[in-house]
Amino acid sequence: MTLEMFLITAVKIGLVLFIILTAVAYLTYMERRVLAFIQVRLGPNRVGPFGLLQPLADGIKFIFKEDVIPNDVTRFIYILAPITALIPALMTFAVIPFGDRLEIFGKDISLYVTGFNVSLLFVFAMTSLGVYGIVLAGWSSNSKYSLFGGLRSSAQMISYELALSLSIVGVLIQVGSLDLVKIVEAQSGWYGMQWNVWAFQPLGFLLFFIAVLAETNRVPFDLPEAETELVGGFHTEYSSLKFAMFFMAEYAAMITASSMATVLFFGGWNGPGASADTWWAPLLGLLYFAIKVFAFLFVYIWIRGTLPRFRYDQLMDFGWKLLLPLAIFNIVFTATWKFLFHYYDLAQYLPGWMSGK
Amino acid sequence: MFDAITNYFSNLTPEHYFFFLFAIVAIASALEVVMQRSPLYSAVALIFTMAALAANFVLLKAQFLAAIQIIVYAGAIIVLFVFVIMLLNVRAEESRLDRFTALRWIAAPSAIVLFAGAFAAIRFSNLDTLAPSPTAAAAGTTERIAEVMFTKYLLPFEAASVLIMMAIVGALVLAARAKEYDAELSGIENQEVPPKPEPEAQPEEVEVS
Amino acid sequence: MLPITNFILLSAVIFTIGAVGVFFKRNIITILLCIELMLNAANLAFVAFASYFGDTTGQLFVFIVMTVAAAEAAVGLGLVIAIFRNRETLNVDEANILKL
Amino acid sequence: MNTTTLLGGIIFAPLIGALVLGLFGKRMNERTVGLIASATVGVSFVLAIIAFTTLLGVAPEGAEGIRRLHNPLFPWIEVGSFKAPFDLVLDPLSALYVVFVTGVGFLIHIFATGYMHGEGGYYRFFCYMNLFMFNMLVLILGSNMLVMFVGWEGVGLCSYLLIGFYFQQQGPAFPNQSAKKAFIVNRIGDVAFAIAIMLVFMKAGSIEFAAVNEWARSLTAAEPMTVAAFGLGGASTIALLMFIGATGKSAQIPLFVWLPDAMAGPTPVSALIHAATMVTAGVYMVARTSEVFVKAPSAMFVVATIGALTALGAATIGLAQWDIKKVLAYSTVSQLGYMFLACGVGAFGAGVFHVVTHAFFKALLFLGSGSVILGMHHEQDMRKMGGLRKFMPITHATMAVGWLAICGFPLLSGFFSKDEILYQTFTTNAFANPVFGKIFWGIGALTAILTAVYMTRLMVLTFWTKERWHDDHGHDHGHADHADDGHGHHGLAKGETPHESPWSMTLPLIVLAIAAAVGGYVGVPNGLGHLVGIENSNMVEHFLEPSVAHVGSHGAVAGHGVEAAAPVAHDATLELGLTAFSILLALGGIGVGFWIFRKNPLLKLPKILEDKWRVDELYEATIIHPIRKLSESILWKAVDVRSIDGLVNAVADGIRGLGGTMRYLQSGLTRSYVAVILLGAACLVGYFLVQGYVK
Repeated sequence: MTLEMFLITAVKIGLVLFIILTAVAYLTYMERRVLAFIQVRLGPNRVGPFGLLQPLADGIKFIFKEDVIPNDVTRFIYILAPITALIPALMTFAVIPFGDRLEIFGKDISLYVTGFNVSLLFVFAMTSLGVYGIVLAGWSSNSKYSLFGGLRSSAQMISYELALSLSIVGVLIQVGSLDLVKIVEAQSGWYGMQWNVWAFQPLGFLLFFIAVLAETNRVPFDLPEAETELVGGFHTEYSSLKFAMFFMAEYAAMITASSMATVLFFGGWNGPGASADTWWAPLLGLLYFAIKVFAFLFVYIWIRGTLPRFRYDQLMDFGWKLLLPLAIFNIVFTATWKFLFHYYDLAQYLPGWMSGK
Repeated sequence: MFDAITNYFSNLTPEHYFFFLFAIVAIASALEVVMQRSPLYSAVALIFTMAALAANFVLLKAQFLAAIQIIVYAGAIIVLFVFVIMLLNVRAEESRLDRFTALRWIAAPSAIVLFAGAFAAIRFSNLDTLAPSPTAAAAGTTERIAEVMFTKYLLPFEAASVLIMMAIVGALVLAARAKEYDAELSGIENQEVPPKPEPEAQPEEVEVS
Repeated sequence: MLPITNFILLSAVIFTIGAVGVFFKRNIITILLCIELMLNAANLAFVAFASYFGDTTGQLFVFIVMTVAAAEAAVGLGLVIAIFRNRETLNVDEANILKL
Repeated sequence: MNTTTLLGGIIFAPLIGALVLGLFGKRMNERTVGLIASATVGVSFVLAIIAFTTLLGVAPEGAEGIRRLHNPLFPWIEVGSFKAPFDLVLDPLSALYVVFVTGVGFLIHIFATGYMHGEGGYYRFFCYMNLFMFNMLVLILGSNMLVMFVGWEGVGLCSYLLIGFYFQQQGPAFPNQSAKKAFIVNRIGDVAFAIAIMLVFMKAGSIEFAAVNEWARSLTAAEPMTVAAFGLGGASTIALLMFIGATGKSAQIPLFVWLPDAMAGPTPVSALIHAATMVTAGVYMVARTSEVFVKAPSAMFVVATIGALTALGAATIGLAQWDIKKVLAYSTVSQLGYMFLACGVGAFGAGVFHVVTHAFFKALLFLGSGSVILGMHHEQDMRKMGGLRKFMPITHATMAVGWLAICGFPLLSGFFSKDEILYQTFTTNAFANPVFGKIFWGIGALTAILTAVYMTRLMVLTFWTKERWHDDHGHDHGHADHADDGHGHHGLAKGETPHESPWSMTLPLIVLAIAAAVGGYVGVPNGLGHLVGIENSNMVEHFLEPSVAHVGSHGAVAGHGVEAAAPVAHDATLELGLTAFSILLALGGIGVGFWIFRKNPLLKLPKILEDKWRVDELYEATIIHPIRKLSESILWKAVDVRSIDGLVNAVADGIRGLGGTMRYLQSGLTRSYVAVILLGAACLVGYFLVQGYVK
């Protein structure tokens, strides 16, 4: 590892963190504005032009509020919890491929922090750690609302993590790699017809998206923080910067989920002209990636503005009795499909764009 | 003396530093697992042990297992523990008098003998001369593990899946039986089932304003 | 390059800590956690040997061990809940009658 | 080896049909069920035709010059040197079988859509039928004995399910009893077959048919033709064991008793399984491993003897039966005897050819009888039929073709195959003494006359004499004796007349009638062909030549197939003379049948014939009853209760006693257990350390 590589990586880490944190901040703004639009309100529009400086104001408020630590909390874990929530959420961005390789000053620089052959598993490992933040917060607060929020959260996340993992197995069978970069590269060509969502994982995508909604605790699966039932759920006792960390973790998780949906099902940075042999093509790819992620984030907010919350037993039934069997069916279906192609080589009878040859 | 130490440190590669870092984290958190009185602290400490071991797996070029280690152990098993701890709301170990102090006099020496034996076995072995295999990275890929798992070790794999199945059934039975036992403990099953009481007259609806 | 003894020694240390924990702790949950610790120590040894011999078999064993650990956690915690419901305690010394 | 994926398609099409019908059939209407069932078999048939034509274009390979298509599916069982891959192989023998099985099966499926109309469990019936087709095709196409065994057991299972299709009926001779009987009798044969497979693996080192035949060919000389040859564990023993398996599946003496009872199933089942396809599996197996049989003349003699006796015995029983399906059932047994006779004298090609022609005309006759039964509102007693020609013209015409074919009427299919068998039997030199061949020929000729007589009787009673539908006669035999098709009411009510069946039933009849009429022209005996100026007119045998062994009239005893493949001069005069004689036999038999039954249709024949030579009673007295007594008095009361239970109880008591003392170790204190474990571990480590130090 030369010093140069070290520096480049450090700059990339800094840049990604900066962009993500900014994106998180403006995601809150976007959520409030879009929700307001859906509910025929105005939303924040006073601070700066169109209220664009609102996130900044929120940030300043969070930092300077009094940091209250209740008396009966388990102190160490109480402080540890928000950190545990935020760090894994940010760490996932280490492997998400935002774009292709770019040539700057004669150097070949990849538009992602790092990539290795099991990067998809890394993302899953990190997201699976995210539950601890919530669980520990719920337990250490020594408050029944927090405890219930934490309990619900752990049960919900364990349940939906199965469906989540199984829903992407179809993609893995098709692509044959756990490397996110390879998964994106496998979806290039044929003007988007090679995106996994059409070819042939529509069910997988649907399951993935629903499971991801549950994993990020978003409406209609936001039971861990159901404010009408549990005051605020696991973060009832948190305030100031610690609360902000939970907030950031949740929104970072949303961006992660949207990025993963883009990478796994919607071709990542692929798009018209993004694979051209020009210097700006990777930047165009970056733009496509951003647009796709943005679209998913919009859908998130849209769903929040539209759907009511599940009941707890409905949530469990839905996860175990519908999503899981469907995900298994999807795997069997994909495996059979792949086997038939492999064994009988059905592909030779199909037009080229369908077989990907 | 001083030269020996500088020599030693100058021979160290980044791998050494990473190993020592993670080894210290692993041992410290493992000690923490044992020494904490509260099960939740133990569980949290265990997560750190797992993470440190996963890092060691990466040093050993077993990236797939490292990821699986985090997903399965940290992401599923320990979560289950934490969930149960929360469900039962266990705070700290009761500090009641230990009734079986005598047992310590057997176990403590045994543990020391155990470790001493293991240490001696490692010390007197010729493991030090074992050179790292050049194919280590190839042996740890997902493809290779899958290939071995679904061909040569298909039977153990199937046996493991049967084991998981039995565990599921066992856990279900335990959970379902709990009610029955409750009933048994409260002596309901030995009694005649009392006739259902006539539904009492509903109290008048109270006006809620 | 690191000699393999480093990893094996680390494994032995963690294993001993786990074994001691299984014996000295009285809380069933902690005991289960200590068992996980021992299993993990074994895993480390497996992976170390697999890596130094360039053989995948050791890694596969780790996989199986994880399966066993998962099964053990499921059944063990089911038992914990059952014991707690009937005994109101998690002390192993209290749970000394076969009949719950 | 030519690899293809066609064969997989052939077997899986009906399997998919069976799965779909089994899982979702309950919610489908009859049309859909019938369509799926017939279409999947139709697909198989088309694929079989394609595979057949592909096979013709394949270059012969190996020393034997066998054309083969190979379709490996998956490795199945591999233990040490024992390998049983789930592979499919198409060679001339299996190609012929596949084509006629799928073809006849397809027609019968279509027939059944009409016949089973309105029955409960319609989808269940077709699910079983498709499953049967799958298993039969696995049996035929399997490349090794174990895969064949899978199909073998599979068809047995489907046969059981279908015989017992009307399982709701209760009684001593009702479908579920018949089904059990078929299943159990077949098991006896299957055990022998399984032992044969093991023995083959021991001797030949492989259970692939190609390898087994290779091994048999490599045996230098045939084993001597003595009884002692069976005890040697060589070719004779293997051949005999396999033949026992075949007697079970193909209803030969002594295991033939299940087939007539199997008529309790619906008629299409009788046509498909118990006449055309499954029961010929035994012949198929013998032909498949013919090289082994060729090396075991004593086993060949047993095969020929059993075949001839079965043919004759069943024909005599068939003379006296009243139930139309029973007559056909005994006729089937008799014809199967013919096929085994052919195999026994070394004319495997002729035997297989007879299987094919028999499949056509017997399926036709059974379907025709089904049509009659349906037209008579589920009446099977011929005493209550008669004069049906007017009411069921198509059925009558097609059945007449089948009748003439089975009688061996000149220029119809049965004539060619039967004539070939008789000729080959007469001239065989498979046995040390040529007199045996002449004796077998005599039995065969007698059977041919009897066949013509009882088939004529069937036609006369059913179609030509005066109407007897409303006669009270014939009820004296009671209902229990006669398996009806699951309807409380059967027979025609007063004033009703029989009616012709719908097109879905008559169409298969017509197609089969054409096949039964002209199907024989692919195998015109060489002598006759020579007469009209065509050389080597026996195309079937020529086609099969590489894949079955040759002995008897074509070559020296135990001659290699290669040698036999060379053209052999025929004794044309002898062959034509025998042909003329068999024409005489057929016409004579038909004439006798007319002469006797025209005037006196309800003529009573000796009671012992009507009672099927009392074989069932004999088995009851000599085998079943003693076994039952033995089980009760010795196995149950002495062995089970006294010895086994006593032993088990003693063990239990001992353990209880031991546990009583040992339980004091179980303190229930988890940590004391842990301490003991830890101590044990420490001791182990210490032991190994000390041991290492000592070294």
